[in-house]
Amino acid sequence: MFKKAGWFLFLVLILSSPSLAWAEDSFLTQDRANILWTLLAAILVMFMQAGFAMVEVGFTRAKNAGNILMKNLIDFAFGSILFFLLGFGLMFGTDVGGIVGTSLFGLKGVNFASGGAWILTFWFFQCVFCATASTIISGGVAERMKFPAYVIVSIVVSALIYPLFGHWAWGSLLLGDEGSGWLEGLGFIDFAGSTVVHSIGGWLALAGALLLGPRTGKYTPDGTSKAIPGHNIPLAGLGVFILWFGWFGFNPGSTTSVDGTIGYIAVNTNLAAAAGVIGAMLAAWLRFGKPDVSFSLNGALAGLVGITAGCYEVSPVGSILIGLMAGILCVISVEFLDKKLKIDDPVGAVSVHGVCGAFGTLAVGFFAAPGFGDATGVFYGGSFKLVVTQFIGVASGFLWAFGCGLILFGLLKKSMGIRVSKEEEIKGLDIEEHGMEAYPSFQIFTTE
Amino acid sequence: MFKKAGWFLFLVLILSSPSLAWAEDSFLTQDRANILWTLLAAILVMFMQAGFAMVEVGFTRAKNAGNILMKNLIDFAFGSILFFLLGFGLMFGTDVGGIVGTSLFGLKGVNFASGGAWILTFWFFQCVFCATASTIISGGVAERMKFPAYVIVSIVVSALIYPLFGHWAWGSLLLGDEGSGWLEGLGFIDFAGSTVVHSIGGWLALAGALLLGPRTGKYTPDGTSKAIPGHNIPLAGLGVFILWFGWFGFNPGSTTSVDGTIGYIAVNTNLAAAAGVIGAMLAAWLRFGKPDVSFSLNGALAGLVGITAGCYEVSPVGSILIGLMAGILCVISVEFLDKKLKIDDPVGAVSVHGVCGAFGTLAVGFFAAPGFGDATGVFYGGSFKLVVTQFIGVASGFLWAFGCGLILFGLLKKSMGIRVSKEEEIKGLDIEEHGMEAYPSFQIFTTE
Amino acid sequence: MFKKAGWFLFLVLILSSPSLAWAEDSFLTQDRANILWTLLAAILVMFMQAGFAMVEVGFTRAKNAGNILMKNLIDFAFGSILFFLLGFGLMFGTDVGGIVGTSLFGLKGVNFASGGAWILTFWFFQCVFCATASTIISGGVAERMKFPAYVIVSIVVSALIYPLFGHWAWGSLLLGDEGSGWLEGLGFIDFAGSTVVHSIGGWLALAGALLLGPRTGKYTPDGTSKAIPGHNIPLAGLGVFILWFGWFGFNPGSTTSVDGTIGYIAVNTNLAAAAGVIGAMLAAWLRFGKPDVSFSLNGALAGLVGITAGCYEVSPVGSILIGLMAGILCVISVEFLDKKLKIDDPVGAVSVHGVCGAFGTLAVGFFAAPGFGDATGVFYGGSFKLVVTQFIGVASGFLWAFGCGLILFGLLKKSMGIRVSKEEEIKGLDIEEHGMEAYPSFQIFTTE
Amino acid sequence: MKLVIAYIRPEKLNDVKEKLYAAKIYNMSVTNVLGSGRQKGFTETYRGVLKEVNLLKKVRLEIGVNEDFVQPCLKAIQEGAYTGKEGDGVIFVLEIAEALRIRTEETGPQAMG
Amino acid sequence: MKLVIAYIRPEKLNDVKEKLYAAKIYNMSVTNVLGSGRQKGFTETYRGVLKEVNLLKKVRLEIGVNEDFVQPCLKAIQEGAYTGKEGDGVIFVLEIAEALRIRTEETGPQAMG
Amino acid sequence: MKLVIAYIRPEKLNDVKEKLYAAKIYNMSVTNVLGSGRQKGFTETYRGVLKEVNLLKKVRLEIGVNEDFVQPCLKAIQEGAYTGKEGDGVIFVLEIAEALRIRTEETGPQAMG
Ligand SMILES: Nc1ncnc2c1ncn2[C@@H]1O[C@H](COP(=O)(O)OP(=O)(O)O)[C@@H](O)[C@H]1O
Ligand SMILES: Nc1ncnc2c1ncn2[C@@H]1O[C@H](COP(=O)(O)OP(=O)(O)O)[C@@H](O)[C@H]1O
Ligand SMILES: Nc1ncnc2c1ncn2[C@@H]1O[C@H](COP(=O)(O)OP(=O)(O)O)[C@@H](O)[C@H]1O
Repeated sequence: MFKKAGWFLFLVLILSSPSLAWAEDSFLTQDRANILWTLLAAILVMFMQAGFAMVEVGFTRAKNAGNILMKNLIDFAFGSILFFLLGFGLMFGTDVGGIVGTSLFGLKGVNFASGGAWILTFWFFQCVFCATASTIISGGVAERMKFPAYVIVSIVVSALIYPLFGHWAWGSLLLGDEGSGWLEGLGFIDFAGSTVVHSIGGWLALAGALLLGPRTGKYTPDGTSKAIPGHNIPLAGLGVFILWFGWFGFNPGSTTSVDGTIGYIAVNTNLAAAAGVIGAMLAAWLRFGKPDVSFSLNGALAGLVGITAGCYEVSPVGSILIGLMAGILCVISVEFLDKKLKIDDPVGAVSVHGVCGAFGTLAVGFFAAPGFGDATGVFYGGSFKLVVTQFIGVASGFLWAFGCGLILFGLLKKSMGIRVSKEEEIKGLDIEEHGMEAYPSFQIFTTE
Repeated sequence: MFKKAGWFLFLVLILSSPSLAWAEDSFLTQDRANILWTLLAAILVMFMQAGFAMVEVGFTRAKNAGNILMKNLIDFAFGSILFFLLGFGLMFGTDVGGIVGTSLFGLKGVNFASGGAWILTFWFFQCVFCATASTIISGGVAERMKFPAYVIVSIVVSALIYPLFGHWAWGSLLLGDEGSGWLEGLGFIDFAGSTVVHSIGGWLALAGALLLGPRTGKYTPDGTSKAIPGHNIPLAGLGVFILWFGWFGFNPGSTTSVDGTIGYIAVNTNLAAAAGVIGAMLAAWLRFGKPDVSFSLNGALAGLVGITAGCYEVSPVGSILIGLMAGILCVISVEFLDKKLKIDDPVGAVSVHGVCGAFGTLAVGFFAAPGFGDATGVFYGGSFKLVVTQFIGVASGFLWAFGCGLILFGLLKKSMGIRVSKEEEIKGLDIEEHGMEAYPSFQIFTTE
Repeated sequence: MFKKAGWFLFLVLILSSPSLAWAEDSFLTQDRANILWTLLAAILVMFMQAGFAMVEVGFTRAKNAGNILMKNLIDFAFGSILFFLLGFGLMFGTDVGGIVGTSLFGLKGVNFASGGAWILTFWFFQCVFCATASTIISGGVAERMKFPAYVIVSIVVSALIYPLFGHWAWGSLLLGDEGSGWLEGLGFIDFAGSTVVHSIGGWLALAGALLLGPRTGKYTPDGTSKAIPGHNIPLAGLGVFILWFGWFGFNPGSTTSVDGTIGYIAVNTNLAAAAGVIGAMLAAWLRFGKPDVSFSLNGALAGLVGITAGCYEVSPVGSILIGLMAGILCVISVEFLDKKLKIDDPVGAVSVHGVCGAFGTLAVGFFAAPGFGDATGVFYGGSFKLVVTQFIGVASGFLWAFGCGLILFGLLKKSMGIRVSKEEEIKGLDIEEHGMEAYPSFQIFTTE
Repeated sequence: MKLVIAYIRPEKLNDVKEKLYAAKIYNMSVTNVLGSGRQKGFTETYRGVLKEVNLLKKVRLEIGVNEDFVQPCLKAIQEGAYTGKEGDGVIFVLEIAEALRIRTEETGPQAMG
Repeated sequence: MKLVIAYIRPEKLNDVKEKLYAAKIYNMSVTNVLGSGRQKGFTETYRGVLKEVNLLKKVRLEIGVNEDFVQPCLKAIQEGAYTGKEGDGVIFVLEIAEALRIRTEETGPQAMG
Repeated sequence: MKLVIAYIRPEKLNDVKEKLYAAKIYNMSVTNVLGSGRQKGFTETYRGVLKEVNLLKKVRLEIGVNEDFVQPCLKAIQEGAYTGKEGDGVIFVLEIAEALRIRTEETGPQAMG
């Protein structure tokens, strides 16, 4: 431990005025700084797992709280291992045909002494991104999905579905041109993953929610939607704050290098989240007559998802506008999904991550501002080509994730079954699937 | 995303022994390091929003939990936008008369390419400070204030009240002499904001609590104070730990630069918090016969608020003493406010932030130690002049914030009204103001 | 505050292309970077206090939630002060006989201006480690121990028991050979404290649990173990995520310097935790028929504790194996302790921290991989000598901590008593010890 | 006037409510209870240790009705709560000596409705 | 001996308690219930979806009293719980056949007080 | 048929259950209540302010039994719940006019068991 501590003390004492001759050893190299920053950002993103867990626990019923928690835990556990063994190689390994990476499985061939320090740090950062994508799904399929089936979904998403799309958009990040995927070749911009991470997760959740069908009691026989309120709003609120916090690793961390850009990316991220709250709150207030707490919380996430693609490309004012629109969009989308499409998404995963992710990615084509990042959007006189490219990215993300989702959930439904029995659903998944209760001593009004 | 990742890998591989010729590119510049540190500190401070939310939720009743959460969320959302549009310019823009800043509104004129990287990072750090000040108020006015009125308070505080006082004490931080306010001109020391942030928030809460009057049932007709226990002490405890954690961004981050001082500032911060717990616990134990949990939790915050002004100026031993006194003071102040002044402050915001903030600011005049920071306190042979200056700062903070608070809450009371109806109060603000319940399925004993 | 902010702005504006002549001032020195990283890591570790508090609160009953919280708070408060006054000096001061440090009490003699910046930062990092060790105990003695007695235990552990063993294993970290303890002299490897921190805490908890006896109702008259479920699994889950998050300060931070190793240490830490979840979940699933949530949560901690000693020495694949085994071991150990030894450890502190800590320390002797860290384990052709040394460390840790624990708890039992009355235990420690309830308004089924 | 007390499965409350409404019985009070009866409870494990749960979560209904509503009320509950598996519960009918509606100060059968 | 059961508004519990104390009735047991009655419940929205809440939170009092305390007891509850708006609740009085105080083994009217 | 209602100390529920089982009484329903009685409550402080707690946490048992089980039932509860200190609680016995077991449609004394 602390292997060089004594030595540093020595350094501190001696080097009151370091001469240039010392410079090589006594200054922090930029690459070490990048490792430090990328690691810190990854740690922040890792903590988003806690945020997702709390949001999903809070927005669902007490009788399923243990199950939801377990799904989030398992996501991250299997996700880490699978992304190590398989996913990372598919995503960042040597490219074949712009479609798939083919090396670095289990980080094979990485020599720690030369270059490996960076690769391992980069792996960790990518791993927590992958875990984010797969944890989004658990919200959409909450309160009715069989645990073993969920474990398989989680494994397939971390090992295959996420990394493959990731390769198309971000494949070159580690090996440069050698790893480049087809989508980035077109000039697709998704800085921190509105599409790559959030939409992919959201569309998978959509496929799951669709094939599972709504929770018992969610729709009356004549199709009227009924509210099934979450059981613990303070925990959901905590979860949103944790996610907001972790997002400062997600977006600014996606530079994977320390320079001035990390500051304004954080500013953009924060302004969009704030505007998302306001947009969603006002939209809900106007539409339903009250400043709904759960929509306002979702609004923060909607703003954050919306700015994720463009945080490096847009101006602070642009971020406010994107966040505001994402917040409003989220309210509309939740209502549309619930009342028109009659798809039951207990925590709003499809709207927040899928829809706002797509919106945010498209918005880059319009809002990308000169003086920030590399692109110029339509609103600043840029060409429509970027919008088209962004649309191709969004559409291919939808087709890939929703398609894979239908196949995956469909196969599982045919084989082992994906939905718990009605009796189990009414009693709660905690008792039947895990043999426990989340709050064994509190009196819970079990019929609500 | 990861725009330079491939390139860094290359660097890592090539630069086994960087020659001096590479130094310009391959070492981290101090200004980038400062951006990195300031950003990280800001992220930590941002997370304090979650801490405040949990403390306030936990220390109030279940029927108002959603409302409190919402107030905290809205604080940060409106605070961010308003501080961007207005507050930052008033606080750090070109000074007029030592009273008010007049440029940088909406960060206008900031060119990202030259210098803007720093300004945006600095903005974010200041923004989360501003949000802290305004979120303090929600605790003092909890469980009885109308939500729309609160939104207006929150906006005015972030846009005007906080930034103006901030300008007086910290105006020069960005533009140097060009932005300097009158208070810092006197030599007022408030390193991280015992007065600027905490007292301002606390005194505003005092004005609000005063004009709102106590919660129904808080005082019997003959004036005896009755306890209205918070409904979820574990959440409050979590909130305190989160705040303690975030404070390591608040205090050490206020260097906004990376050097050795950040370490001892953290040490001082931690020792004061620890001593605050002990002080408050022992005070409560002696006075009321039991080691009260809620006072001990408040004690940590009292210690933290107390050391905030002087964390850069005092020694570790001084920090222990300041923390201990702040912890004791907090217990005395809570009792005094509650039983003598009969002001109902549900979470102790006035005592913890107002009173201990004032105490901590004054303490700098006595405890500032040679070898730490720049000043010398009375206890180390310094002149009383500093104490006087500190007192001027404390007093002007009180007059400003309490005065503005009285006017603001007073005007709102006259116009739209600030207090919910008695019926609504008894039923809970969640149902009436937001149409929801925080724990819809738990049986809650609604009469307590 | 922000003392150099204006100056930095200036720097940013001027230094578009820093010339070498500027290098001394304009680049971040490695020692400052180390201070920054060590401070950030310490902050993360500090946050583990919140994690422990939530895990322990969640895994015990509602009627003792305030008491548990209070114990965690007090641990950190007294721990910080005592480690400042006494512990740090015993641990890192000038060595006498390889047994005890004898200087630096109250950081006396540390001159902030020369070298003190590092020492203070290092102190903070060590302080939060010390607090971790002592907070482990509260879980094992939960729900039945007198609060005043616990305060004394907490003080003695932070001031004496932990620092002394710490000196033996890590004494040289600050002063080099001058501070070296006997155990590190043998070549004992415990990079971040599987033994020094976790096992020590775990064995102390074992002694406490043994001398206190099981909770009322834990064993039927014929010795059958009965389940006493924790009251709030979502909080426990949150706690585990917080600990996982904080561990990225614990392990990578133990480098106390910024270089490439921090990245792979984080990777190892994460993979072991993930594998721990999987190991524990599968073990519980096979053995008890259901994927138990509480075991899976413990599994994450088991994996983390297991990798702590070797995170710098083993490969990612080794980490997965260590984590997997630790997860399985934790399930076996919990069952063995509970059903065979009939020792009542409410949160599994002994198994997770004591047993998995010992396992992890021994595992270094086998798994230490060439290309990572300094040692070579038996599996890679290393000598058995290292295994023997590791065993000596583990055994001496057990003898020291368990022995001291028996004496300490024994003396307290004889003198002031350590166990609350049966009536108090049944009513809950919150009411009798602290005069409060954690959830005064929720209906709690008090007989469960 | 009679007080009908019924212990039913929580998941059947909605069905029972619908049947009662159909029978024009709108007034009732509902409580959470833990019950044991012929359905013997179950065992689960928590951290590998057996946990006997012999008090199961049930819902308790209290309905004050006038004489002519007693039979419809029993029928409605019986139909709504029936699953045929152990644990369906039981209904008791008690005599109410007096009744008073607080708002209207009506007493006797008047107060029921 | 009579068992008085009253369903009242939660926010009125304190007033009722005071009135009962004034009438020298100190013994009672209180439960949380959800009730439906003439007050038809309300609807709220959660995430834009209508949520019907037709079981409202009420508080249920049970008071075992001797004959001569029945009327004062009814009066006290009626006065304390009255608001005049729908939802004030109802009081039922049941006959107690037998009573036993556990600590003293007193039975009958003795056991009540 | 009788309905036995008992208010006991929460910590005594297990003892009472054991005694009841020994008396071959397995059916019961249990509720959390807050009660006040001869045991006058207690005061505690919260943040230095007095808090009167005069409603104490109790557990309420409801047991429907046939005539010949009434006395054994009372005895069992009395023995299990007794501590001799104030707050042990009280038992009421009410007449059940009619009973119906939902699953079996048994009525009257049959339905009890
Ligand atoms: N004699 C009784 N006294 C009080 N409550 C009873 C009685 N019998 C049944 N119950 C309540 O009804 C619930 C269901 O009873 P149970 O005997 O399991 O149903 P079934 O007769 O359908 O098997 C029990 O859990 C209990 O709450
Ligand atoms: N017949 C009844 N049986 C059981 N509970 C009743 C009955 N009537 C009223 N209640 C209880 O009293 C509460 C108030 O009744 P409600 O009819 O709304 O009052 P009001 O008569 O003042 O309008 C109900 O929510 C319910 O809990
Ligand atoms: N007359 C009564 N009506 C309703 N509940 C009662 C009555 N008397 C006692 N109780 C219940 O029994 C509990 C214990 O009663 P208490 O008078 O304190 O016991 P003891 O007679 O042993 O002192 C009370 O808290 C209350 O819940």
